[in-house]
Amino acid sequence: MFYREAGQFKTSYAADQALLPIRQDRIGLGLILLVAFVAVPLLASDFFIGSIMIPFLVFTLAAVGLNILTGYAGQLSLGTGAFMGVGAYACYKLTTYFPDINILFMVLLSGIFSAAVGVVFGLPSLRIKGLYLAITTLAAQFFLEWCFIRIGWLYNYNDSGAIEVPQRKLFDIAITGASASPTVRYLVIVSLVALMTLVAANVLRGRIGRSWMMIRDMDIAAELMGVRPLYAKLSAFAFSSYYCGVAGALMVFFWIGSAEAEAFDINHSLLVLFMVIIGGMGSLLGCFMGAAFIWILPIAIRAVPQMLGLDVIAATTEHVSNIIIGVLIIFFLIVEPHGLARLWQIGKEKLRTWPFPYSSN
Amino acid sequence: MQSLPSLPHYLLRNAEQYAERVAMRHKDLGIWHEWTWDEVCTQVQAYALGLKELGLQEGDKVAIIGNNRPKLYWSFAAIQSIGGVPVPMYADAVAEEMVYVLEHAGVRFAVCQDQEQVDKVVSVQEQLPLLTQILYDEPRGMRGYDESRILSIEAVQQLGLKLLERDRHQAVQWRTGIDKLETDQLCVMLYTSGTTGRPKGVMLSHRNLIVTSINANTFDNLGVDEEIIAYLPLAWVGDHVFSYGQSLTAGYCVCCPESLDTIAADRREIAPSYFFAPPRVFESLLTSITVAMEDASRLKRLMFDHFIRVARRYGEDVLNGKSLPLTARLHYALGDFMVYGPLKNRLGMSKVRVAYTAGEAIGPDIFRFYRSLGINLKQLYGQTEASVYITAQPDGQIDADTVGTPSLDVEIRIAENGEVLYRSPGVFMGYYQNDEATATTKTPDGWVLTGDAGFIDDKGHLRIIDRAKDVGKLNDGSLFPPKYIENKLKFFPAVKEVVAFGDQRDYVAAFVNIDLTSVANWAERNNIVYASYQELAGHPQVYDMIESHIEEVNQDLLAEPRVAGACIRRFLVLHKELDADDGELTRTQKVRRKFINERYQPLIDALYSDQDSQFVSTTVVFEDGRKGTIEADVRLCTVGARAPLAQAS
Amino acid sequence: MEMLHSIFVSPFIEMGAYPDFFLQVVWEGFVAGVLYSLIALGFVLIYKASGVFNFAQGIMVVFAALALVSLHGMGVPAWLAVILALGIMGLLAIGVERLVLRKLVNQHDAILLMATIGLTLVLKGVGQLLFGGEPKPMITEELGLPTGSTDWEVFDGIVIFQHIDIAATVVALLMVLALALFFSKTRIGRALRAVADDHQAALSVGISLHQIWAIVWFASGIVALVTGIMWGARSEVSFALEIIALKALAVLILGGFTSIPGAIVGGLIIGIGEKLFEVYWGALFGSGVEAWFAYVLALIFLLFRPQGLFGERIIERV
Amino acid sequence: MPTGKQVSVDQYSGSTADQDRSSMDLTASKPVSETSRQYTTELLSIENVSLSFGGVQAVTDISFNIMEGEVRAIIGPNGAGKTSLLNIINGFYHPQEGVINFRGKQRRRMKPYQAAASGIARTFQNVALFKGMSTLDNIMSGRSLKMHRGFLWQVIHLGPARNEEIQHRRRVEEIIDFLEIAHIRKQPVGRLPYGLQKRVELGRAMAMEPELLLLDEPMAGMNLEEKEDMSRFIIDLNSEFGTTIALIEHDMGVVMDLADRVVVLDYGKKIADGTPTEVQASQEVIDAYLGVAH
Repeated sequence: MFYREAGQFKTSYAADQALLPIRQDRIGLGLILLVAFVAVPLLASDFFIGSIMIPFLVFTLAAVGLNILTGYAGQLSLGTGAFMGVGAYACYKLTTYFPDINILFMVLLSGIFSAAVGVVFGLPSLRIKGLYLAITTLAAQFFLEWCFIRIGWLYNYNDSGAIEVPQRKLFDIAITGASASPTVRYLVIVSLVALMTLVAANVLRGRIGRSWMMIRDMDIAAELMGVRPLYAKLSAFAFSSYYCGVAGALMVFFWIGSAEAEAFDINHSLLVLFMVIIGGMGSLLGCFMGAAFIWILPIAIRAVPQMLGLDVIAATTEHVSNIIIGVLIIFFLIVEPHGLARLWQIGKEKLRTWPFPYSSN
Repeated sequence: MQSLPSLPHYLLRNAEQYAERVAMRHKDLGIWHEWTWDEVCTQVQAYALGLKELGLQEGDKVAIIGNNRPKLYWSFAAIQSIGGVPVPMYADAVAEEMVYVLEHAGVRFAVCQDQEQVDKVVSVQEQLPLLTQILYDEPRGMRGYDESRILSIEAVQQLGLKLLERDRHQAVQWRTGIDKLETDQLCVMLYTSGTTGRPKGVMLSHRNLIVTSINANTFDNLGVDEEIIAYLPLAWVGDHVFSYGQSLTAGYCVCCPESLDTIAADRREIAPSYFFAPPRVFESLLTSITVAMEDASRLKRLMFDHFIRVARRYGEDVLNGKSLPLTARLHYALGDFMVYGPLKNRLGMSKVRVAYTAGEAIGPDIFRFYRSLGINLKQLYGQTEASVYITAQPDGQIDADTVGTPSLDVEIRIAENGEVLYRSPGVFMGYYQNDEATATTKTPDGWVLTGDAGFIDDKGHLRIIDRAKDVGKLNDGSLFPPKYIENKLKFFPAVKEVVAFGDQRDYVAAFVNIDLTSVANWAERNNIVYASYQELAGHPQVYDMIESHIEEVNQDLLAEPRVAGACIRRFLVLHKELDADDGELTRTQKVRRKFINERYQPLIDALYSDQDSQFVSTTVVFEDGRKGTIEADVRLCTVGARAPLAQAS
Repeated sequence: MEMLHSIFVSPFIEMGAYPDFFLQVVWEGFVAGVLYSLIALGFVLIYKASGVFNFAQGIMVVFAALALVSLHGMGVPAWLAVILALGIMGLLAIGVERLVLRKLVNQHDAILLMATIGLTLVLKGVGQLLFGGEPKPMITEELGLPTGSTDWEVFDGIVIFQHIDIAATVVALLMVLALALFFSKTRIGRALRAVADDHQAALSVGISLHQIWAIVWFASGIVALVTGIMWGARSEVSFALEIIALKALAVLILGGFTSIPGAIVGGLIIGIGEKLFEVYWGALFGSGVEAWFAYVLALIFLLFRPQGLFGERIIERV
Repeated sequence: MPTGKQVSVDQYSGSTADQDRSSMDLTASKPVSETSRQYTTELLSIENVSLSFGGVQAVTDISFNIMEGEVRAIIGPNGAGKTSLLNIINGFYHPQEGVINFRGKQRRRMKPYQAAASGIARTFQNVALFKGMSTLDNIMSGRSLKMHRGFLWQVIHLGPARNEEIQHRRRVEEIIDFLEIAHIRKQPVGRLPYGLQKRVELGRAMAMEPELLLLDEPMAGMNLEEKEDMSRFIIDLNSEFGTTIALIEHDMGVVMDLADRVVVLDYGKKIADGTPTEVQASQEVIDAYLGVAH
């Protein structure tokens, strides 16, 4: 209906292979970016930015990381939280050693440590598949979590056992630490997330991304087409873990401010997995949808009784949202394993073929 | 505006005036390749020089065989620019059919689209001593052919470029050559298939094409911004004028689809602004819309049907710019947002400013459907001999039954026997090497006999009623146009086929064949039980329905004084479907009148008596080839003689 | 050098020096291993019959135990509470089969795994909502389970055996025996075995796949309840158990996904191994290594014998 | 007129898989002499190869060769070891005994991706397409080996990485054109009818521009019209691009039409080898087909 595509034609492969070949999509994205970069910073409250937008974006980035590994390369991982932790601790140590180097650079650098750890735990994927692999990622999860607790060096032997974020500035504006305003932190995160999503989209549509999907869809055929499983799988682990690592660093430095090992526990890993499942495996858009859904749902559930003037214990809302998310996961797996993103896709297809029920050619 | 002498002149003009504008697009290997007028001109120049190198002389005929491809269109220009004469041919013709035209035209070169066409030409080349050179566009499968006689167009262009390299002066010479072209010189030869006899080569001059093209552009205000999609056969005059003549004179862009399978998708991508399609295309599009909507959810279907009803009510008026109440306008606007806009988008007709249909009668319902959506679909009447345009409907004066007013510079006359004659600058030079046919078609003072019977209605619009030779006379001397009557009746969905009688009779009578799918549907809705086709056909309620349709047609006929005498007085519904297997129809589903006259003589006789029924026995061939007989008492019915009670039901 | 010494020499010297302590550690590990085995048993039952990798097995243990304790807390007698808890597990089995498994037939195993993760979330939410999130003591005495301990004097020292641990071992043993009998002697049991090999064969016995799934889920529900009681009696009933239960996954890697003996042996290896590792080598790494020992062991194991101890070698066809 | 199948032996000698050969360049019009079909260069030879799984003997002491430019058929009753043989050739199975020479060099134990890199492509008996991708992406995936741009270029997807992608897209489009599947270019392959899926799979293998193309029952499950199309593509592929083809096929008519030489297997052993006519006349072949299977 809104997709009136008649008259949109491509005269080059570059245009045909563009990320958003449909003009209406480009306009839509433009509007979203406008809202994200202009409307939200100008209009939204600190609560909305600090408690909704920032966590949502951090989780989105982590979900992108996990989705690359699970949704695109077909390697199930239950260790996302730990990989995020590696990023966070690496960033913490880096800022300790090199306090003068720009924090943004450190955040991006810390992902590399996470990527390296990801590759190590990805090694078994060369011999084992599917469920077995999920267990090796569990090994990563518990081993790394233990490291965060037991290796005092990682948190500079703080008495609290937590890593705490120092104040850092960019162009003389505080962007981390207690005095940094939510809006500033938000702008940093939203820029990074936008940039890294673009990078992910580029990689996914190129040779490397294709090799991941080949391995996912039919690994034997992929190998016979010349894809080396070693490179394909390890690069997926590295790339995915990089994203998780950066997300972890962002989480501590730009969102919660300080963190202990529990912040990166198995529940955290599962939370990101839920975002990917509900958002849609194999879809970048799904990462945004899933993260938004899972993060905002409990907040919404909490808000509803308040609005109705009921007094409900905080724990109860958490339990209720657990149940709802669990039911939704099962529901999506049964009805639409490709999640919200596919629902959107279907809806979009409906709008494109409107008034017809399907595309006739 | 002063017109230029020849079509190649227009190419040169466009290369100068519209140098950077896109002249042509072709979807190939997944994307649309574009050529500006400047580039087209360069391509054509190299091509023309290459042809010259190969020895193509002024006046030589060159066959062009294939689907719509840029290089084939450039072939026209390249050949014409050095005084040659292109002879486009139907790509789907088999080799044996091609021989006649190739031989008759004395073709020296043949330009083929691909290996398939090359193979056809090669297979008959022994019968064509004049044919010395074959060119092809698509190189696939072309390894291992005799390269001294078979070359790719690209290779020919390379030849031209080499010639140019050796001798810079050639470019100037080429232009001088174009300047020497005479406006009344033979420009193109189009063979018309003709219903009977051998194809005839219609010779059109540059003037013919240029004047009609410019007039057509002026008539519909077509300019350099139009985009069209070229998908109709090159050999058909329509394509030659729409995609070549009008494009050159107006400077607009022609787009060639990727393949026959992708036309719909390609049309959607391009969204043409000027569009032509024969009625059957519009018909099948509507069918596919209906079929697709049947699969839609109930709610959506209800919404769709609702807005289509709204469109049928107000759409025509909106299109014609009439004043409507605000609520109606809003209602239509909502429909446009919900249905018409998206629908046009899916059909690739969002940007259509002018659409034409011609060639045969289009069902008024179909015609109005497209117009009600806001697509400016119009009818025109044309012939190869006229360089297409004889009449066309001006904007805002649209009627499903007419073909419009005479086009610019066209004069029209109706002969004594009802035949339509015209005279215009587009009138052809003559049939190639067929003076006899030329003499019978074209009078010495330039009038051309169309072979169609028609009349001009009170608004000055031409109505075509039938082939002139088929139009008969009733005993009282009034006109009897059988096809005109039959077509009117056939536009009712319940009616599949009609055979009308009346020539040298007292009144008009008709056989009616019901459309089984449509009538069976109707029967189900009305709780009519039947066991066989025969029983359904003979059902009184079916007769009532057909009778009411005939009455409607009679009303129409009465409104036109020239055919008022041809109202149907008696009819019967045939007990069996007319079938090509039984020889009643041709393989192209046309009625074989003569055969039916003989076979059903008793029924015809009964129609011209006062009998209420007539027994008939017919031999039929079943699908498995067995023969059998069908016997029936066929009921005969006099129109308007129903009991009042039956009328009320 | 010192490092190597502390890895390869001193732990063994220590073991030899205090054999009673060593035995005590082995026993502790053994009991923990029995419980791992029980959880793994629940996994294997379901995996064998339906190919579902049941991530929710851990939460089922917690859920069953909590249901039992809470029912008793509401004044239901212990024996009735056990029966009611079994009833709840039965309903759960039917519900899971109807609402989840039946709709996910022929899906990729990763999808099934994720569905059970969703199930975990639901059970956790429902459990917390109904029974509260705080840890609860197990109703050990009311169930007639022994408490107290026996000292065994050996090697100039003592090894302490908690009676509940002995009871747990015995119960586990009985459980395994019962299951073995069930599989070999009953019609349904044989059908269950058949279904693991060939779905068609099972159908020819006259039992629908749907029934079989419900039955195995119920069976592993029973196993879960027993596990929950034993575990609860040793410490307490809390949601923390859910995380510990994940170790059963490592057990499965060692034992193979479809082998009941494998589950038992694997459980014992991990139970004893992690205790020994914690006690003798843990200090080296800063203690707490129990958290990951099982997984890392499994990981190393995977690299060398991906099919597990008792699993069959997988040959891939093109 | 096309003079049957044309083979230019000299065209490929000395070329390596990594070079972008001009064979795909459809516009190259190179004079082709009207030679009769003579194959002078051996592309692949298998000598005394045996393969067993556990105690099951899949292939026993088989020797045969494939000449450059020919169409070689491998036929035999079900379970004769035909697919195992293909699996050996493209490195999926490693024979316990025997020697494989490819392009004159003895091949050492080779992984499938190495076989792919050395110029061996393959289609599967049961279509093994990447279900989550479109026709276009599936065929693009065949270009994996030919794409080299590094990770960092991919990240920005500008400059060399994009140019590379576009250059390969063009090649892929030529294949789409060749196989006449333009209308399904952007459809996910999972939803395509079986016959078209087989065609896409052939396209994917073609995209690798292989020296040797192994086709495992390319016409299985197709109707007559689809079989005719597929045969035409195989013939064109062989004659236009000179690709050497080894195919397994059950339809004897197809084999007789397409193949230059046929090797017949039964119970893992070679029972005949020669031109289609020779093979058809062999008593052993007749026995195997009439007496044992079917």
